[in-house]
Amino acid sequence: MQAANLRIHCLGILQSQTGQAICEIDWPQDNSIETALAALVEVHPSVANELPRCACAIGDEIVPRSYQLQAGDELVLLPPVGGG
Amino acid sequence: MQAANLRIHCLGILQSQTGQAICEIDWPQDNSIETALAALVEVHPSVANELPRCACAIGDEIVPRSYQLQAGDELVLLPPVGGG
Amino acid sequence: MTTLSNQPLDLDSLLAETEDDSAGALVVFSGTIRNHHDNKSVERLSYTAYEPIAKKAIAEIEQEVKDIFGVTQCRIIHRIGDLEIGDIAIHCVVRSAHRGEAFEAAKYAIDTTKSRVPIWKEEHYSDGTSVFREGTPLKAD
Amino acid sequence: MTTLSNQPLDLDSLLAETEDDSAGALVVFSGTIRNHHDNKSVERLSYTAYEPIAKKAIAEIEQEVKDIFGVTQCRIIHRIGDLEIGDIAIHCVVRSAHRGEAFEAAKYAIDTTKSRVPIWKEEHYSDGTSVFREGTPLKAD
Repeated sequence: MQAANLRIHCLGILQSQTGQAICEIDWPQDNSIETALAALVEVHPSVANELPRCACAIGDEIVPRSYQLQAGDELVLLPPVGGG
Repeated sequence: MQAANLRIHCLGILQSQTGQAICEIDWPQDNSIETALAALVEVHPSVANELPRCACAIGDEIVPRSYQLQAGDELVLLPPVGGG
Repeated sequence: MTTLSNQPLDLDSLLAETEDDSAGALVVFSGTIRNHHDNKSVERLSYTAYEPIAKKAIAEIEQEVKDIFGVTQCRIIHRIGDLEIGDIAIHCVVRSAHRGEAFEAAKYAIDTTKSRVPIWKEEHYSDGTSVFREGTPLKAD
Repeated sequence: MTTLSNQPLDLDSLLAETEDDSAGALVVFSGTIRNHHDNKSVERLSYTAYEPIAKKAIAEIEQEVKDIFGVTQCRIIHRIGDLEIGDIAIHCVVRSAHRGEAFEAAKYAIDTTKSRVPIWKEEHYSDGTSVFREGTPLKAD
């Protein structure tokens, strides 16, 4: 597991802040989303303000930050929404 | 004046109750709408229940029952409305 | 601008008439002929109007809706004549900057049209009977 | 049934999809791109979505609207991609027997779509700047 990278999908304003639709970071040793987000902030400090208001999703499910990442998961970050 | 007839336009349910779109009655001697309506009930008793809830109009104006009929006026009776 | 029509109503032309780049919200209410009323099976409806006052009243309501709710556009058109199930009897179109007042305004437009415009509907049932629907008495001004 | 589209939205097809002889009331809400926001002149908008959840969320809202308000039909479609002034970003269509619940339901449909569907809008202004509009945080279930 630890050898792999974690792909993080940055949507909406996060994409414009990171300049990337997908950021890759080292797979968090404790499989936790919190650790992954901390690592993302180190690479892209600009997202620090937005992250607390973002929801996390895996596939088509929103997951709590306590969710333990599984092999093959890609983390999707959903900033506050506002269509219409 | 008294020689003329008063034309009364019966709309909606009044037309179906009187069987006529326009009823003619003798011009009311006192030029009053109330007198005209009483005369209409004598010819068409079926409208008696509906008349108290009808509005009266002359041309494109709704007029109170106290309105004094003028030469050339045709009285329009508007039962309770409900389009849509 | 047409407020009464004896032809099928066309929503697209009303939308085109009210186009407005400052308005982000559009609310449309349409009344269609439904196949039942009070558990009776409805076959068709006949709408009649006293046109001189009906046209004036609808124009007044359109203006009133704009004045009261501050919406930029309000158009109302009512069909008269014989209508079948599914036919459209009325369109109310409201446009405004924001959606809150657009909903309020459209609701006011249809409520007020039903209670202040001299239009009557006679419902024809499948059993051959027909009834004029109970209405709201008009008030002298 | 289409809930997200990168093509111009077509109200007629949504009206046809929801045809219902038992429904006398139709309420449509449409959101269009307006030419200003907070006194800034808007040139165009880009809408993006996270499609796997956006499609699911819209379908859930449609069902929820029918369950809560007892309306017979609810359809929502949202456009994504680059939109110009006057373009339609969303249609919400509700049909029901009576108009009261149709208005309530349509308002709920648009309010809920704005706050629960992962769609974002970036406003591009005439001065060359652009801003992601402030939104509502999604909650974990």
